[in-house]
Amino acid sequence: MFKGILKEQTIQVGIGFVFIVVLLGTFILPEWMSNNFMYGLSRGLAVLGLMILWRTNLVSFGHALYYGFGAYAVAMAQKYLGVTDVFLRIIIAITAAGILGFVLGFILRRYREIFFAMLSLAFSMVLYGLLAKAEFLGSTDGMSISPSTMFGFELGRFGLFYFIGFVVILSLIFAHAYLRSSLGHLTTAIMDNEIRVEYLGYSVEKAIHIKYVISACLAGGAGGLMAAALGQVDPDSMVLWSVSGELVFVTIMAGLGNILAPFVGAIFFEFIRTYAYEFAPQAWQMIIGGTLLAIIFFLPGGLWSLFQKINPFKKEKK
Amino acid sequence: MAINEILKTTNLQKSFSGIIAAEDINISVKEGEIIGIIGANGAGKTVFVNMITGYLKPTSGTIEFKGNNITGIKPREATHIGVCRSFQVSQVFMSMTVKQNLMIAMSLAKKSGSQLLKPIDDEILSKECDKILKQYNIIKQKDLIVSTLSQGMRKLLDIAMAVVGEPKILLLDEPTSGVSVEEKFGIMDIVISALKKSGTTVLFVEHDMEIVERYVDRVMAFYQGQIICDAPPKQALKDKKVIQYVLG
Amino acid sequence: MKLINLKTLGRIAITGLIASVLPMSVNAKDTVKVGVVSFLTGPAAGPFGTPAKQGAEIVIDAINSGTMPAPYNTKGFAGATMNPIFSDESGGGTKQVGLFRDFVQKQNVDAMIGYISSGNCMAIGPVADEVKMLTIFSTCGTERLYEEKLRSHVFRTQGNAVGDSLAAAKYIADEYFKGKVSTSDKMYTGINQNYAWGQDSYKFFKLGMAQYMPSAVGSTKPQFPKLFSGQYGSEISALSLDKAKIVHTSFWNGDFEAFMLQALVRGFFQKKILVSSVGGSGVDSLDKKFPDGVIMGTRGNVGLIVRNDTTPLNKWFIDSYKKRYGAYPLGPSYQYARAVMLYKIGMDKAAKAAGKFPTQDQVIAAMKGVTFESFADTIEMKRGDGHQAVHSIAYGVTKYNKAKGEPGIEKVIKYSASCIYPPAGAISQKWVESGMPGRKCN
Amino acid sequence: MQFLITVLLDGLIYASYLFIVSLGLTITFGVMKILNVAHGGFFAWGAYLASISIIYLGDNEYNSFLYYFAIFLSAIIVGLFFGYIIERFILRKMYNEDIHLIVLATFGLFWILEDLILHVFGVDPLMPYYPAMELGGIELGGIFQGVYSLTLAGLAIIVAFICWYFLKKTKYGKVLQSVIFDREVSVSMGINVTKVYLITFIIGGMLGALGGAYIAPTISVSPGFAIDVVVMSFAVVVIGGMGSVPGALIGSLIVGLVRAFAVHQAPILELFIIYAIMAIVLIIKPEGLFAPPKPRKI
Repeated sequence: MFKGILKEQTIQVGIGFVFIVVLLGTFILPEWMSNNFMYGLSRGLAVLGLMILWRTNLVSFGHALYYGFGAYAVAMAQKYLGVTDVFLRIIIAITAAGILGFVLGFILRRYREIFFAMLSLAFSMVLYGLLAKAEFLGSTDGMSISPSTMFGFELGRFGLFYFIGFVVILSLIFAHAYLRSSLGHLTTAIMDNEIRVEYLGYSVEKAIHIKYVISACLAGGAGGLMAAALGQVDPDSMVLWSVSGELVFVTIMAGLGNILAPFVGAIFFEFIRTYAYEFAPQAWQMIIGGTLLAIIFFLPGGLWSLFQKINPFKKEKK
Repeated sequence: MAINEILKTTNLQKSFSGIIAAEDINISVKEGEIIGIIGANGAGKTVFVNMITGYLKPTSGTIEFKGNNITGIKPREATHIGVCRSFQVSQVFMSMTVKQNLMIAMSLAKKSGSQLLKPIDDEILSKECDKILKQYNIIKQKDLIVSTLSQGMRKLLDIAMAVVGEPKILLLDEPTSGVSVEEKFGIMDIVISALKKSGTTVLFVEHDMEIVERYVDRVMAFYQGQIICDAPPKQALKDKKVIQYVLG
Repeated sequence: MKLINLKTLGRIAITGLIASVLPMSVNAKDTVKVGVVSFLTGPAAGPFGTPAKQGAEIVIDAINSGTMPAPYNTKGFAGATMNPIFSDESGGGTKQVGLFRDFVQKQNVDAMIGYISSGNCMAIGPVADEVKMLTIFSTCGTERLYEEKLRSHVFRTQGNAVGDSLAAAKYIADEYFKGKVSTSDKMYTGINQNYAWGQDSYKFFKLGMAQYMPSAVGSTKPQFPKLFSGQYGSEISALSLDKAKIVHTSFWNGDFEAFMLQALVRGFFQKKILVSSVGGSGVDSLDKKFPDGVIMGTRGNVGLIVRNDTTPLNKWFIDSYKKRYGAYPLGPSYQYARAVMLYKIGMDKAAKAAGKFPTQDQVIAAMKGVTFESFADTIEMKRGDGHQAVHSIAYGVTKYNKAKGEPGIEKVIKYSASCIYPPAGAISQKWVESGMPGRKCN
Repeated sequence: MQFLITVLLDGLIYASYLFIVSLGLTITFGVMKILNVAHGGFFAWGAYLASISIIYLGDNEYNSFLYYFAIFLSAIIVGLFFGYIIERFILRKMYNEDIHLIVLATFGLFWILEDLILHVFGVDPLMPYYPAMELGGIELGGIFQGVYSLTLAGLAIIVAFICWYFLKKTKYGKVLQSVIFDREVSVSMGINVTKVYLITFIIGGMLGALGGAYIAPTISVSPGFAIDVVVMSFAVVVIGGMGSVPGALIGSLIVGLVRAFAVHQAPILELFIIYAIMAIVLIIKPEGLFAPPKPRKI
């Protein structure tokens, strides 16, 4: 599955990108900027998950379910088991989201289009309803996450940043291996023609289920990393429907063209948000909303399509 | 069960909210036979193909494949046991290239799942794929997006994708419709010779009687959901009812 | 490139780095940059965030110009002028944590002051310690902040919810329960916002009632609507159906006014006795419509309850506030002003001890455990290892003052800090459950 | 008994309010196949415009009849103004786009409408309680209910009736139904679908704004309060069947009653249960309980 993957240009560019971001963030740029990079890389994972789903024309308006579930899994593991190790945290977040995705996948894999979007929304709001009201889950306050450790030592902000970079690289490799495989292409095929896929002897639902679980794992990992990076989880900024909407927005803004796009888009989003919030605290939603409309109307391929125009590595198609 | 019998239907019937689309269909097909299915539009040919391949569930009656009851199985189960099909309107993956289409079909045809995890441009499979593309004479178009191809090319690709699954029985729904007259025999020569080599049983729906005469061992003529004639081509094409309801 | 060039480059870079880092901690400063966070948008802005900001502004301006009455009549904070940056607290804990980090790392503030919501305090507290930023919480009330963990860089000039709730329970026992016998009169329920503040407030009210009025019974169905939900039709119905006559609430912000109005329409106050621990700030906005007979606290000697107090500092505050903003200062105005005052005390004291402009650690050391005169009471930073304030808390009953044409309060009882807060080091819940040993009530 | 009456009344009041809000949403979806997140923006704008009008009228002690006039006028103005701008200049250019993109665009519009409120109406909560205060309370089943809130049920019935009459008995209603049933065929029949879309969107917006305007006197109108309304009305519409008017009615009743019951019996489940029902309906009957008929396309 991973044979020769490191030789692929997408992966080389991706690893280079992450290295540059991490180096910029830890050595050169001021800390607040590095925070934006860190959040961007983390959130980018969830966006990558959405992008993978979108390639089958499935758009989840409830992906914050997994994002929040991963984040809360980290919070719960800390509260009840005292887990602060960053490796365990990410594994817990991914596993928890993956299991949830696996279970819900049995239902969701039968749905398409607006029904898929709505059912995802409903599931995410069910979780929101629980978290916001249940005191032992922190209700609307959420919970704070203590700084991460690694093998018992405090990791620190930079350490966490490296770790996030590491996770992102692994995810890039995995996502690319998946998307370049026949199984990955199968989902494009499903978007084109479900009947034919069935007649080729493969279960469409199974292919979607696999994809859904991958997507859930990525979103869960994003939530876990975000929880560790922010030091706080709460339902309004992790699980509410508008968070899902934001994720979908970043996906569109980034463009579906390349697995690196989600990370570029997510980092870009963090910066718009920080600046909009600083310079126009009462208009930042308007700025984001306006950006969204502008992208839809004037840059349908997303930010990535800008890169493609100037991309020196662009592959020539015969 | 007759010797070598691969497909058998008994009193197969299908109705859509009261309207009967097929009834009393009783056929028996031997291994390796090549059968032409003829009939006017709406005679029930496609409904019949759809029932055999699991796209439609019969209202009543049974379908047996190699003695096993396969009535109402799902399309992908049909494919698994070796009942494959092509389509009247080619069902291919429009936004992908010709080669990717076939590569997906070939990866799925491999019995071990590991091929699915390999890159779609996997080297070993790629060579095999080129061979088949060459065989079907669409090698030049291999990197074109399918939606830019002509109907005839899509048709060939559609059939190729069904054939790589190495079916025991293959149902072709109007393999030459939309194909230019010059291409028709070329396509059929390619397809039938390949299938004959592998001993595949073929049922194909066809309007062109020249093709029927040239390639089939037996003809089944449909009229108003029923089989009105089941005989070798020479005999069938002279049948009164066939002339009146199908050819006339 | 030649090696020598690289070396030179490196040297320049290192020199620059040192130059840019060193002066910050050594030189005296003309200004201190402080982030002041309160609700500037949303339901909590009008009745809480805005008065809070205004209270802070008055005190900051007065200290900057040296015009505040004694003992705050010296100019500046360790001589430096405060440059406040006001910021919005809405959006939830996660967003606030992000903004807090921005304040520290991007704006390079010297201290952070404010935070109204307990949820935000719980989120910010650990981060403030992590990034080592002196933070003075002014308003939020959850006792978990210090009982979960001691905080090295976080101070709070406001007593926690324990005192508010215990004082409410004691007030009911002292005033309301005199001569009451029927069961429903002795039953109580509550409507509180479903987050740290509301949950803790009701928990300690219940614990307090069990201690002061063992015969009183708590309802099985207290209501916990979401913060800022603003619509309480079903909740009011549920409370109305409940036999309990006493209804405890720790509602604050727009939620309180919304609840009061919706309850008023439905004749709620003819049948129920409302006990409100923070409602003081909502009385003015409802003015004449505010019902009489609501048992009301203001979380200390601030706002409504000390309107007629004539200590010089309080009189100055009310006068200058009215002059500048045309209204009485509310509870949050006092609370934010108090937080600013503690910062001044800490800065001045540390500067004196060090003989130069103090470092953050020196300020923290100076602030730890101090006792200072606030407007109408004394604040003692005596809990949470000298980081958490205790003070007296007063309750009264609302009664419209027809003569003056403004809301008023009567039958005020003040409970001293030693009566309503656990001793230093004790865990509140255990302390109350074990009968509040060692408490001294006046 | 008392308990039952109270839960029923609470549920009905809440359901009436939900019905008015979600009716606009379901009509927009039925006709235009657009899930309009910006519906929440209409709701908020209606509430704000009505609030400042009512507060102005109340502070200056005008005739109380004018309150109701202000409420309806606010709804009409908001619906017309934003409905026209949004449909004409944004959505009309997108009808051929992917359905998800359209949802996303309305999401962006929602954000914009939300922030516009801050700039036009300020950040403080508004409490236009005059009409509710004036009508007072009435004892029903042993407890006081606000009379104004009860009139919500009346309004819901009137709105439902008008809607039914319009769809079933008028020529324009038949045109609308044919567009709902099959857009392409309607075009070929010479129906001006562009115009139908514009009018539908405006009416949908007015209904959303009416929901906000009418509920305003009983709540605290503050920035961001529409965010819960959006997803709640989504739930109603999905439960009832997207695009179905009777569905919106049933959906609101289910959500209203269940929520009221939860608040009384198990407050912790209040939010959870609404979305759980939404999920269950989607699982069992994805088209909703009252799915509008679909043309058979082959």
